[in-house]
Amino acid sequence: DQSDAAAKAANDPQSVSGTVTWWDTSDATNESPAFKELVKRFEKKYPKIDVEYVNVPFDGADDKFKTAAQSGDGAPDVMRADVGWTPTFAALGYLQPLDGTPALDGADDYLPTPMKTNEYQGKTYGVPEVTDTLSLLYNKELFAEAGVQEPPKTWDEVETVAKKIERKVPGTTGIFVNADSYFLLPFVYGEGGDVVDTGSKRITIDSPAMKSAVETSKELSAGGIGTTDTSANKYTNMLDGFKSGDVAMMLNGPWSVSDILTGSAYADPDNLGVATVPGGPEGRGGPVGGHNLTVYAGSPDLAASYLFVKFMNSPESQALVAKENSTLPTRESVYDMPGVKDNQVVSQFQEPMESAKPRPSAPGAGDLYDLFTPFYEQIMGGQTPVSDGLKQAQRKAKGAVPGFES
Amino acid sequence: MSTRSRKASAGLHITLVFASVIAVFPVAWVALTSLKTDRATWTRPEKLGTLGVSNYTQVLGETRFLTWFGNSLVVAAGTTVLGVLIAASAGYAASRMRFPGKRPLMWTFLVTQMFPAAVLIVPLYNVMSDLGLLDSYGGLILAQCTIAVPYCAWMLKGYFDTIPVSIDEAGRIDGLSPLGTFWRLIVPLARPGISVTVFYSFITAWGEVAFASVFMQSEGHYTLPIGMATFVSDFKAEWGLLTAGSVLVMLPAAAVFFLVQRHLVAGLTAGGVKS
Amino acid sequence: MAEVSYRRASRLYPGSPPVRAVDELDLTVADGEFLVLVGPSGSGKSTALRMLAGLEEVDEGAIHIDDRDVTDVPPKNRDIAMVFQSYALYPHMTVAENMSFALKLKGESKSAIAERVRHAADLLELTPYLDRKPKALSGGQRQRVAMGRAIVREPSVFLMDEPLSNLDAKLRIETRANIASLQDRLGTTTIYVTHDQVEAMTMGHRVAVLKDGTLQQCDTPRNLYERPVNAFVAGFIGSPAMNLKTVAVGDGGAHLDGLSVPLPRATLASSGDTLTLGVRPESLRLAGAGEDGAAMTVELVEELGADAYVHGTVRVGKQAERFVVRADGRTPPKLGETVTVAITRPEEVHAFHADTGLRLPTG
Amino acid sequence: MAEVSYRRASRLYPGSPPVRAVDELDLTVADGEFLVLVGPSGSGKSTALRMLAGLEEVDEGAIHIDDRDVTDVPPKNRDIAMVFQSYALYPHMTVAENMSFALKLKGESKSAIAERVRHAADLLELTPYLDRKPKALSGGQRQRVAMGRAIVREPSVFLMDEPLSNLDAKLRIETRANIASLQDRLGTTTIYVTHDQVEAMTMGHRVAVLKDGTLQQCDTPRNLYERPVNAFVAGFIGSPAMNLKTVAVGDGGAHLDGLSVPLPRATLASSGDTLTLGVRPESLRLAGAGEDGAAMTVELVEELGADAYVHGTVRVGKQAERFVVRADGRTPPKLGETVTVAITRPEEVHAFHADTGLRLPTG
Amino acid sequence: MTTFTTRPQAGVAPPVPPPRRRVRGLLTRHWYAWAMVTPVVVVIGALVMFPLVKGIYLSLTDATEMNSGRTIGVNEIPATYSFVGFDNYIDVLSGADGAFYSRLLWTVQWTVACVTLHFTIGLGLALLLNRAMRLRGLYRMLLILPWAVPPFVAAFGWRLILNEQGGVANSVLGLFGIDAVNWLGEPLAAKISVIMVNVWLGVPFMMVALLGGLQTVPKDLYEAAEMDGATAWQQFRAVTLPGLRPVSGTVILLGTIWTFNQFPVIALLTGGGPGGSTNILVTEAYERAFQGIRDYSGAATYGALIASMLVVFAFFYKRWLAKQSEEVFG
Ligand SMILES: Nc1ncnc2c1ncn2[C@@H]1O[C@H](COP(=O)(O)OP(=O)(O)OP(=O)(O)O)[C@@H](O)[C@H]1O
Ligand SMILES: Nc1ncnc2c1ncn2[C@@H]1O[C@H](COP(=O)(O)OP(=O)(O)OP(=O)(O)O)[C@@H](O)[C@H]1O
Ligand SMILES: [Mg+2]
Ligand SMILES: [Mg+2]
Repeated sequence: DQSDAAAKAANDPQSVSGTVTWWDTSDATNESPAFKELVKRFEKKYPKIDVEYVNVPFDGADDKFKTAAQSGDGAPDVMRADVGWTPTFAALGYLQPLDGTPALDGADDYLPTPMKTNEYQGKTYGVPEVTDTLSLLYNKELFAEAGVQEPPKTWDEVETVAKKIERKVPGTTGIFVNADSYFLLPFVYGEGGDVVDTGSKRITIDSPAMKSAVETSKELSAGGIGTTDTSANKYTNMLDGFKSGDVAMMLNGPWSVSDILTGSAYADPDNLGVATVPGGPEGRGGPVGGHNLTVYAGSPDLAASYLFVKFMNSPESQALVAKENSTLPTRESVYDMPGVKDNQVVSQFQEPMESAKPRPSAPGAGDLYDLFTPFYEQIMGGQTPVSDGLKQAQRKAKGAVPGFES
Repeated sequence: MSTRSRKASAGLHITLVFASVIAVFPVAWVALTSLKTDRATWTRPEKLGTLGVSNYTQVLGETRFLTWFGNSLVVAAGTTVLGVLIAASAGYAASRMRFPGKRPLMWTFLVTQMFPAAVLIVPLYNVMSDLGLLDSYGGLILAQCTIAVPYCAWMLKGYFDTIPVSIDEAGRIDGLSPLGTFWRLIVPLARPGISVTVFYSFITAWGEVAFASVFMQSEGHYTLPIGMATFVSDFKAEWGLLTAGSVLVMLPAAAVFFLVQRHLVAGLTAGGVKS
Repeated sequence: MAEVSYRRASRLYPGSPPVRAVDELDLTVADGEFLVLVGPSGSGKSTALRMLAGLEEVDEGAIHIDDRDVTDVPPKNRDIAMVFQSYALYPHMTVAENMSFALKLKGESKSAIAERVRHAADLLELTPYLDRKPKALSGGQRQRVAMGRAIVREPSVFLMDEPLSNLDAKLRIETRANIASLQDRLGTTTIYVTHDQVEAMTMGHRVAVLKDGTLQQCDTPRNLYERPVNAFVAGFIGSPAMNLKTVAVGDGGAHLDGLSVPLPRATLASSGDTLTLGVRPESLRLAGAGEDGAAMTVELVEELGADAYVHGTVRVGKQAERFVVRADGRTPPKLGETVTVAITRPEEVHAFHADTGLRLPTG
Repeated sequence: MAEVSYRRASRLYPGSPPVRAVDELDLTVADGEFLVLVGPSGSGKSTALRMLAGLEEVDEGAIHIDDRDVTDVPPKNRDIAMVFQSYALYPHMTVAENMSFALKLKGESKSAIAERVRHAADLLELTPYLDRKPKALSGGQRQRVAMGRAIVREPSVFLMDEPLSNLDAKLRIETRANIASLQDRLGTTTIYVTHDQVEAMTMGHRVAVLKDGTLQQCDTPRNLYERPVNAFVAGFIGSPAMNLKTVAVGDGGAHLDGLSVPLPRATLASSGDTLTLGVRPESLRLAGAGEDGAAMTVELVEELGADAYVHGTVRVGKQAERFVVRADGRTPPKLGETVTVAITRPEEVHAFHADTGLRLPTG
Repeated sequence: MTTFTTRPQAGVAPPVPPPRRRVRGLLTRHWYAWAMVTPVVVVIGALVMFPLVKGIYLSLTDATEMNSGRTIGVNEIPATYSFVGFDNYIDVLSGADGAFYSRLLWTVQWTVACVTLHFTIGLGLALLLNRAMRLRGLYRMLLILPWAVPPFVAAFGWRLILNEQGGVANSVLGLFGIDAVNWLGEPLAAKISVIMVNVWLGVPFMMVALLGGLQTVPKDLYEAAEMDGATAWQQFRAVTLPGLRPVSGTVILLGTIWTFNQFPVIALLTGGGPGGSTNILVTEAYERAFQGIRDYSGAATYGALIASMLVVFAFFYKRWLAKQSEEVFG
């Protein structure tokens, strides 16, 4: 019986024994070493607990987890879940509420926005492990060449800046608009909208806010200002363009920085400018991303799992990860710790992070992006008028978010 | 018999060279990429950057590539042996015997191929879990067999159909049981067909992703495609590792083909019967 | 070793209508007997053999070997060796392997196998080819391998489906003699299909004649030749075939141009206005000038060395009937010549009912 | 339509050592001639045919059709029809389709094709099977389809490889006659392989005898029978085979138990101490009591109806030699009996050189 | 020993064994065949049949991940979905849920194009490789290579090659003065691209399967056809094609089925894009099965629809084939 697992873990952690299987979805080559190091430390600290570390490819990990979770056989004890997956997992009953367990120790230290992605129907189902958000990344050198001092703060300014750059530095692209709907979110937030309205329980792809957001992004992808790409290579192409200095601005997250710095235009890392995403009439902000640590509700070793989560997300552990991987920690206190504070990526993204918007905690909402992307591509590719595309997407989304009408 | 004219021969070779180039080019491109040690040049066809084998040393030295490779080998070989064996015996029965249930069986093979795997995977997972086959070689081999066997059975039936029945009959008169006939006469005579199905089963199991990714849960049991998928994270692909791994992945497949293609020989049944 | 009996066994090949390839065959082959099966092409000989071998289903009736109902016994448990009409060699095995295969399966010792294969190869003049695959053999060599495969076995029943048809005369005669003496020595019950009249007449203890799947007659060669039960058998046995002509019945006998054949009263009574008269070419001769006989215009002379067969037409009633007459090979008549044909021995004339074809007594 | 000639053509099958299946064959078949090719199994008959058809490479020499060197001409441009020894029917086509295939390729009109197929099917008694696939036919029926496929074509050369070997005697004789008359009517140059002595002797304008790939003799049937160039041909032609015995040469002739054969001086001179004497069974007879002759112990009697062949041993010098004698079929001797064998016509005795086997003059 | 026997006349039939009716159990008669298929039946039956039947059942319900039964550790959450009859099918077939018919059209185009190209190119290469010539082994190895490449690797390779900017394909076109094509970003070009890549991937399989089939065509039939005056093409028609039929019938049938459901290649190469233009029917089943709250019934409905279309196709195809030759399907 595990009903007292929380108490046991809290009161007598050293007596807890068991095996914790952890599915880590981080980048196996670049990020996982830090986590493996933490696992080693955890096992040292709790000799009776074994950790089975499994690196699961991020792509498809949610399916793998859901399939295993529903059968009661083969699911891990602890799962590193994307912030978009967490509410879905929770709604399906796969996750153990962590309220009142050691896993939530020091919960008030977490940044509120990432933390919010763990809440579902009043309970907390995970703790944020790392976070990120979209920001405006720009090439300082090109800005200087075009005589632009400040990164733009609104989409209108983006347009002006981009035009100027394209004119002043022939052959460059002002801004690369990624035709992926996740990258549309800053535009949407700028219009004060979102893909769902949790208040009225409605999917709002066809809302006026979405419409003007899409129109804005489409405008920015026009010749003379910027470009877009609707192929499957869109992300890579955006990044490549930016890395080589052909593209002056793009929206991207902290995960891209290490890659960008290998680019020819960023031999001097200082050339990379990071700013909060530009805003629209209703404000500024990018979507919050990142990953949470969650505990499988069917875990036979809940106590050990709580302790594991607690350990992995302790300020020291987060600091280590942030330092090693240049990812953004989720505990406020960690930002001030040595090695984190002076990490360039962390500090560059701290400001955008502050204005990041939480994603709606409705199960299924996280997948509306995938659903909408094809329509967004059609619109950006000029095959479908904006309002038609939105209407079709809205229709398609019927039933995608349980309890929400479309 | 007139020898082929010079012109026809040249045409033949030109066609084959052209086809070979198309077949090889993308592979060669991947291989070239695997040798590029310069990240910036991976997506720049015109730039070579510096070439080297560091990607390979990294794949082999710093990842669990060899473990995955071993797993894939076990699973692919297991699938090939088990799949071809049971498919061949079913194909033989279907080709040579009349029995109630034959048509439904052949249809079932078809129908199993018609259903999108996505629909089947959750119930299949539950069946595997009930049988205690999750995260085991045996389970994955069985699952892969469900892909390989229907095709192999159909194909082998087709190949067996081309072997004169009177050769079986001679064997039965000489004292062979139906199984003996199958083993000692049909299998040797159907070598071209069996080679094809062996290769098919091997390659299919070798590159299969959907089942392997769901059924194999511990990293030590990953097959190559799954292991290599960890090189690709959400927003960043380790092209160097991926391509180097790919080249390494192709080698055993090519080796298997090299081994079995010798059996793609003509005229095995010539001289046996007059008709 | 084994007595074999077909008990009203039939085989119907599916089709519309189904082909009754073998129709209620009722035939017992005694232990150690050498039975020759003959019949026109497509009469069901191979099918009958294959039924006995267990390769063809028995749709009606049963087949027994030594009083054991083997109708549903698989071939390998029947201890039968068979020479297939289509050879059915194992293409992937050498000649030696083809021949030794059955013995290997029986678990005979290596040396015994080698010895028996060597011996069979000797008998069949296959020794130089033992290491070849079937596809590098000539037609006749393949057929001999098929034969060799059967004779190494020493089974309780031999089934041979035209095993010598592709061999040259010399080899055929030798092999025929070898088979006969082998069968004699081993006492193996044998059913032997052949189209060769000589083989049929010389090899078999009895000869069974099939037609359209039904057994016509099964008797010793001599009886078959001398007392065919019906016109079909009469015409089928003997080469060239018996001259069979439907003739009008007159007083006291049948009449045919210048020839008249006296017939018993009973025969005359049971036949109608006409009956079928049969005379073998060798029972006819070219008569000298002035002798009695039918006038025949020579149309074709087949010279065979010692003999010649003279084909020609004789006026029978209002129509011209073809006849074959055996003549001396050294003095054949010329084409177009008119010769006189006489019956050598009147007692060798056969009579058959014109409609049923059944034999009628001739005296 | 076409004259065919082999010009020292050879075919070597690869192997170690290579098999010289056809060895420097030099043979011309006149336009419209019907040439029968005979020889022991494996002597290269099929290979020779296949070379002419263009299916087998000509490793040495050349092949001409009508003075045109066709050695490298593909089969389809040679206007040759062939009956394969192995039939090679198209398994997926019905009998009718098998037969009409070549005509369709030639672009003949539908009605012409139907007419010719119908006619061929009639000739070969295949009409009831026109809609069947080969696999549902008996062996003989398949062979007839193979035959039919060739004869509908009316090509300039016919090649037939044992086309009748699986037919019953009656059908064979009919078909034989049909082929002969067809060939006669069309005047198509024909090469015909057979193992049937009767076919060889009756059908061919000339008969060519092959042995181990080399041509032994090519002549009219009668000459072949009466004046074989060597002991091989003598033994090969005629059934049962000629009695060939190597005997000691005495003064004035050869001696053999109670028989003595006078021989010309030249012959005696050119042979050594021994020569090979040949007497056909039909040149021997069972002599009455008191007549001169050799004493023979009867070992086997083959009864064929009209005739019987009596096999037995005669003491020749110190050893027993087997002899075959033709006797009357109605009064055959008994097994074990001792009979006296006499030569019917002394002029029919042949002599051959004991070593080279070449013919020596006898009179 | 019997005396000769003629066929008994009616009425005077001698005593014969009573007409045996085959009352043996089916088991004794067919146990061998059944024994030989048992392993397959067990594997397929246990692993596929149950899921398949379950899938068909689910398509008649409104099951989703939310209302299906789940076992979570020791807790069983019972299923709460209900039977809805053919509602799901009506939804889809009425076109109400969006792109069913347009996607069906593209799926058919895709399938026909791919299978046709697979077969013709595969057969062509197999015929070439079936001839005796120098370097045959090498050609075989090279031509087979695409098959040895795991699809995900191949797709990434092709994505590099087909990229609009910096892709080799466009660089090569540039050499010939042809404008760059947006291979993956423009709907029509993307359709051509996925077909091209799928053909590249699939031809070797066809080639090898047909090469295997070619080995079984008896050589003497070619000889007979040559004697009959058939040109190379006519021999191909009259001998090769019918001889290949047992094999080609199967590969075309299975190839069609596979291609119809060949989502992975598309997913890996274009992700179904741009704008969903390369998505085939089965994508829908995947999306429903894997996106968000899994829609089991919706996925199963699509699965069942796809399967039933393929069953219909297979039925007619087999009938057509059977008409061509009875040998193929016994
Ligand atoms: N592919 C081959 N490789 C080697 N030897 C062969 C091959 N085909 C035939 N032979 C040999 O060549 C010789 C001549 O064969 P061929 O088929 O011409 O004989 P044949 O006179 O037709 O005999 P048969 O009367 O038995 O049909 C035979 O000894 C045979 O064994
Ligand atoms: N598979 C089949 N389907 C339908 N009919 C068949 C089949 N096999 C044989 N037959 C028919 O059955 C009859 C008997 O065939 P069988 O092979 O026994 O003849 P056979 O006496 O051996 O003739 P042959 O001397 O020509 O070999 C033939 O008329 C043949 O056409
Ligand atoms: Mg037969
Ligand atoms: Mg031959």
